Amino acid sequence: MKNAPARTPEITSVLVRTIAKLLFLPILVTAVAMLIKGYAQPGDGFSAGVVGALGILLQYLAFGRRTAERLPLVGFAGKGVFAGLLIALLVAATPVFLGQPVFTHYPPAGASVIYVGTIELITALLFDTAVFLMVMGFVLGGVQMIAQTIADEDEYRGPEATGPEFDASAGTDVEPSSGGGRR
Amino acid sequence: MTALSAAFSLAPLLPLLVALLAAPAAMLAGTLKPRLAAPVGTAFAALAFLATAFTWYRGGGTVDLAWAPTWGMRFTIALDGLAALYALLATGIGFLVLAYSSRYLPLHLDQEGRPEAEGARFYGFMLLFMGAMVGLAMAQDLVLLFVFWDLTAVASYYLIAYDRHDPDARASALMALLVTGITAVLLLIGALTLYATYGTLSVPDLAGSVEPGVTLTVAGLLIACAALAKSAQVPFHFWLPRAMAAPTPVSAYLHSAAMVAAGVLLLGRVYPLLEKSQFLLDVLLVVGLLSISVGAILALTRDVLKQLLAYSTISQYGYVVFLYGLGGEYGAAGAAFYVVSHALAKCALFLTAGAITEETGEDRLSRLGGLTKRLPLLAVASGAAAAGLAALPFTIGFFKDELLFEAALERGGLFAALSVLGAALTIAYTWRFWGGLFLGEGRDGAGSLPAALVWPVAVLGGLVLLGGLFVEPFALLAEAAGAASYGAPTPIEPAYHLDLRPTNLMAVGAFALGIAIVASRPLWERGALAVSRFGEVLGPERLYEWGVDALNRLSDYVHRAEVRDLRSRVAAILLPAGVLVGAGILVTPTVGAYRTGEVMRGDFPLLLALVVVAVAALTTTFTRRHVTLALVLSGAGFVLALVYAFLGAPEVTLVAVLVETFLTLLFLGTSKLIPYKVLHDQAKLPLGNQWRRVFFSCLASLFAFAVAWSALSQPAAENTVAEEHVRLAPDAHAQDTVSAILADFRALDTLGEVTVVALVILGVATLLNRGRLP
Amino acid sequence: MTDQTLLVLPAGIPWVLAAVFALLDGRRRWVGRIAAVGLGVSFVSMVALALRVLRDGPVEVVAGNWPAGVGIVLRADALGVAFAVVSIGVMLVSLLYEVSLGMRSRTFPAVVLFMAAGLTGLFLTGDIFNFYVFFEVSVTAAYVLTSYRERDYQVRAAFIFAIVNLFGSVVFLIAAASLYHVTGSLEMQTVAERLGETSPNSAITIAVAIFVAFSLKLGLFPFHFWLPAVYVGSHPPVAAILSGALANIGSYGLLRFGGILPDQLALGTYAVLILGSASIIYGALQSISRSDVSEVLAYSAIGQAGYILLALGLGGPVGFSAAVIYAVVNSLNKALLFLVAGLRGPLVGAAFAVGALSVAGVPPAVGFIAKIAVFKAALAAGAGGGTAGAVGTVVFVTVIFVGGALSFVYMFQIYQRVFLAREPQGGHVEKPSPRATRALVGVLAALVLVFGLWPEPLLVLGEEAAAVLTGSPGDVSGGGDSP
Amino acid sequence: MILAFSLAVAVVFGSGVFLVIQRDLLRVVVGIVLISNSASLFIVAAGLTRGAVPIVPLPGGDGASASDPLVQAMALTALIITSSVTALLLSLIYRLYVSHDTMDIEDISVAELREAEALERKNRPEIEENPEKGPAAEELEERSR
Repeated sequence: MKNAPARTPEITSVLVRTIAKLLFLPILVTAVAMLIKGYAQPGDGFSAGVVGALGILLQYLAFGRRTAERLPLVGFAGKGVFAGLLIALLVAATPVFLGQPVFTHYPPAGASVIYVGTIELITALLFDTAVFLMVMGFVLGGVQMIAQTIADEDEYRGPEATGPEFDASAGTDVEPSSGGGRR
Repeated sequence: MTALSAAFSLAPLLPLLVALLAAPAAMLAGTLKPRLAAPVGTAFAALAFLATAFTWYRGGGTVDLAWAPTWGMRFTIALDGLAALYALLATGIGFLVLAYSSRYLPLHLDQEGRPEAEGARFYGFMLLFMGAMVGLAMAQDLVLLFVFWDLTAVASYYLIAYDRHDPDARASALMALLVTGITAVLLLIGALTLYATYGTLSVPDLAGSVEPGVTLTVAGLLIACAALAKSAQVPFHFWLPRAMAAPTPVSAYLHSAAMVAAGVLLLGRVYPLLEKSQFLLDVLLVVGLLSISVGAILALTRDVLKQLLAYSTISQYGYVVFLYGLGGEYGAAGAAFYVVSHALAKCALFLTAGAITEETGEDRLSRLGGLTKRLPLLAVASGAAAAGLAALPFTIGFFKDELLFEAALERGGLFAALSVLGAALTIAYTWRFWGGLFLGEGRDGAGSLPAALVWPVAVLGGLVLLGGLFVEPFALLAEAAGAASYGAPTPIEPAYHLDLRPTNLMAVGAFALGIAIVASRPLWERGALAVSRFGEVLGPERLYEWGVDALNRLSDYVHRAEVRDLRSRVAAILLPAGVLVGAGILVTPTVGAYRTGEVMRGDFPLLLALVVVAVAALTTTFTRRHVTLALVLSGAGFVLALVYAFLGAPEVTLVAVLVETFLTLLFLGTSKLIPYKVLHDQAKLPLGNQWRRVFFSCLASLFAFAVAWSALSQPAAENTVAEEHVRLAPDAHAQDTVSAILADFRALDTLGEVTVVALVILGVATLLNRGRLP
Repeated sequence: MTDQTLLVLPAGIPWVLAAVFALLDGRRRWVGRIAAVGLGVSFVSMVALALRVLRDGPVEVVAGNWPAGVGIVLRADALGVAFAVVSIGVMLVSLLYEVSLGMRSRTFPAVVLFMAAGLTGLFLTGDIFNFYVFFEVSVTAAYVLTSYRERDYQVRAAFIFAIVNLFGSVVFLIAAASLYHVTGSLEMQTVAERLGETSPNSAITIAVAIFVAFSLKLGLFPFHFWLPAVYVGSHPPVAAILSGALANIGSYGLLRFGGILPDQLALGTYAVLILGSASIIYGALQSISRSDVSEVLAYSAIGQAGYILLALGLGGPVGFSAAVIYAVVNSLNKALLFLVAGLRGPLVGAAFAVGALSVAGVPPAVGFIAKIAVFKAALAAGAGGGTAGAVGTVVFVTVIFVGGALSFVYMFQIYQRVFLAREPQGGHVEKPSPRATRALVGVLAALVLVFGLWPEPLLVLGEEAAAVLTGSPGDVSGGGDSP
Repeated sequence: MILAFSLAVAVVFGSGVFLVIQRDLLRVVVGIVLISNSASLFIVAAGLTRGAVPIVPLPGGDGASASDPLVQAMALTALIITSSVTALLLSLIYRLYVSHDTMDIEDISVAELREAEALERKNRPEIEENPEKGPAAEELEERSR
């Protein structure tokens, strides 16, 4: 892949851009559908997250990093992971404060569920949404960091990148009071 | 009223409390003001002595508290005769030694160029030593005894290594710690063996219940081993002369009232157990005799003052062990009496040696002599002590030999003869020490020793003489101690008898023989030196050094054999894993345990997919280019997804496809990070010896195959919880059971899983982005 | 406070805090401090839970309010809380240590908190697959921690650590799936009950797989090859966490799954005993001539793990309680020693000496209690066993004795070389470490002494934990399945 | 089919191990991925019921006719965990590359041994008097050439 130079960059990019633009919304819709219909059909927060992330990745490929990261919330992907985790933990922990075991979902078994269209409003869905957020954030964040690192590498390849070298004979630590490990 | 009586019942704790508080008090005082450590420490030692004497005067007593009831360990301490004797020695001599140190230590520190503040450390450990000795003396529970036992070892370690900048001091301290510390574990094993059989750790209880037999012999032997090592008896004696690297007051204390005394204290404590086995008593006899002779002969050859005294100690404690080995009431009480009289004399002689070295700067007999005129008081005081050691009449020492002779006579003529010979040797080396220091040609002029270096010697010398005139109090104490060991009253009645009873004849014989030995020095000197050289070449000290060195070399050797490169680290783990599985399969019946399972018509696509997976996996092993490798890998992954689909697992299929896509992207992205040239060179590298790798991976395959096949061959369980899941899915408001499991039944797993995901992004951010999240 | 709240708090607090702290810069002093406070609260709640368990027996909750087995069973019994308390304690001290030294990474507090959550969950879960998940949470955090400070050797250590442990967790995963296949359940007690009815063939391979997985984790000979590189390379508090907290997974797993697979373990007793003895001797031998403190400690860890395995193999109430006591004491020792290894200044040598005494089994340091425990196990194994039992007792007592003797040699050789000779003599004085850090280590050393002088809590914990394994668990109380 | 699955698991596992003990860092990671794949395959195979997709209402009406949903959930969890950890491994090898400027484990091992020996020489000067013990790093370097 990496050795295959795009022979006709203009045409490729125009084609890709068009397709990417066309596919963007449908992909996101698919992802959301996978998420909320997960209780009836295969698919859950994880799959939805990856699909959603792949949709956005396509924008990366087509429009480049700068443009893609301007999409709403994409710039906060890494932080989204932890926002998702907090929501998930909230779902897990709330019942404890209500005197129930962890992860008791509401409404409980047998109780009727409020529907919004065909979507069931249950706390398990909230949990799945959290997972969705996290996975999407993870994929996007990971890719962003790799892209960032590649960019940095291209910009500057030098000794700084290797960090402080180990020097056993001198025994002087660059970092003060790190002391431990090998001296 | 009840509170008061409760307080009274705890009264026997008093000596121990005071003794244990001494060390922290002195340390604290020393930290606040270095000058304060000595007076505070000395005062506490005096206080501990008074507390012990007072409590003993009040009748002693026992305190028995729960310590670790789960294991039947009790905090039982008692101030019986034996405890009182040793506690009084430890605190009394401790007081004198500390008083001596208050002057000696500043001189010593000054010589070594160390700050005065280091003194606190000295007093701290000396008093810890004292506290541990008091505890050891009073402890009745074997584990509690072990605690104090090791505490003395720790204290002595730091005291011997007090001059820690000196490699010799460090090596000596290590030797003392290793010899006494490792043998101490034997005491523990012995105690636990007894506990396993008799269900108690209390010495009095054990004394009542043990029966002669293998258990007792083994346990007794282990305990005796620990005791003999601590008392520096042959063949563990070598650490004691080396321990002379410590400052002189430490040596004085170590030899007279603490460390070495602890060994015979233990013998006295467990004597009720030991005496039930004649074999154990015989062991003590032999070891005692050996130590008497080896110690005495080597003492006759040493030139360094403290070395001479150290070997003399080995020999003297040999007597004590010998006395215990002789058995009977004279043995038990005589041993106790012997310890007291030896302690007073030996401490005085050590302090003399220290004072003289301070005064003259010399520590060798050959360079000293004729000091009587310069240090008349010291000469007289140490003369009294030396006379005591040599068992001359009108000293307390006379009675110690009287008791020895009496006990030996009870046992038979041979032992009597041996004890006379031993006494004569003692006279010879004591004469050598004192005569060598104070007689002969010497420089004139008044000495300039500070009083604090002399008066403790004078007090001790005075006590030795006093004991020769009024032996009653010492005898009473020894009788009480003997009674505690022997389990019955042990009247010893030492007194001067002006008649021709055998003991008197033996004493006269010993004096005569002693004078003969001194006079005939040229005759035997060569022989004694030869013995000493033989010991240096082939003795246990050499064995110890050889052992430590061999261990280090063996360790180096093993370390070089250790797998230390990255790749082999992984491979090396596979080998034992494979061997273990193989062993596991070998020990279980195999007939009928492994099934091939039937292949149905509908299974062919699945089978085909499995074959493709296997082929793709194998292909990865010889793909050279990285990009191709990533593609083959993802190919394998996609076919696996197909397998999942055939198995009726669409969710897994979906996720597997997505995960493979993601992984492929990752691999390609990573290979973008690394310059093409590096990767290319890497791909071109010669593969090296692949057969080893093939072997290891085949082994791993077999491991996986065995585990997988043996598990899959088992019929799947009935009533799986999964059926419950399917049944309960509607209750979770779900139709897709897998989703219900992930988000509801086992949501905790999913939470954990996404936590891993979160951790990974955190880790990647740490590694690539200095911890900043995108 | 209800039992289920108490059961959830120790893992929940660090988990939530970790998610929050991941977004903050851990290098800021207040972040580290609050993280430490949070972990401290978690520790306190863990201690409260432990007291509760010791007083009234196990506490059980089923997540999601489902029947046990359908939902994940969380169960705090004496065995779990013993390990959880000591692991969280060690992590707390290590975190405080790093806070007082000054954090060098944004992510350090968050990762430590995640690991605390993972470890606590692992010790408190009663479900095999959930165990695997928490296992992964803890080790993933450990991979990140190992590379902390990102020196060459630390990155290298992290890589070795990750590769070997991934291998181990895959092996465990396979074992877990096999257990499910043959028993149809993932709930530990149900699995244990049903496993007795299945054929020994798969059970023995499962047992081997589990043994391999946890031996890898614990670093037993001959699965230890990764261990020296990792422990030597890591920053002191990280090494303390790895050896004092994370390695507990190994001992805990062996004990817990040893309890699930008792019949199979009986077959492999000889293997366990031999490997345990080999570890003791091998680790000790390797340590003797090592010249670096952390290297000595690393190899010593192999030997110390051997004692735990030996006690486990000796089995019975005495053996199991010895294994638990040894594991707990070993965690304390290793945490203390690794932390001290990175410090300079007054009292540091004394703290190391306390740890050295403890490893060598010298009272009043707590190590002698652990030594007594294994000696008792060895002696008990021979009781009533006739000649074979007596021979076994002699052999194992000898092994323990020799191992102990060697530990004397290596601990004090290195102590003399590094600490005793180097303490300030006037003249050249090294810059001492911060006072707070040294005080922290001092507290740990004091703890080692206190438990040596008053071992009763430790003994009760060991006794109760062994009771869990020998199949006389107390009544399950509390619990969520009774709404 | 039991044998077929077992063989497939074994082959994938073995290939993974083969790659893990290669010299190339990237291959090591590929090996780890394969090893984890074999575990997922095994998990799914362990629920070898091949029933209907476990979505209610089931055609057979009860849980026994569905393919085991629990193993699927387990496989999913395991898949996700191992694949995300792979991402961590990849960034680790990138860091290894940055600090050692190589993708070859042998080079890294040599560097490691050199450091160990330098440390040893520093701590124990007496070793240098003992020339028969040549540095192990040299040996390894020779071997890897």
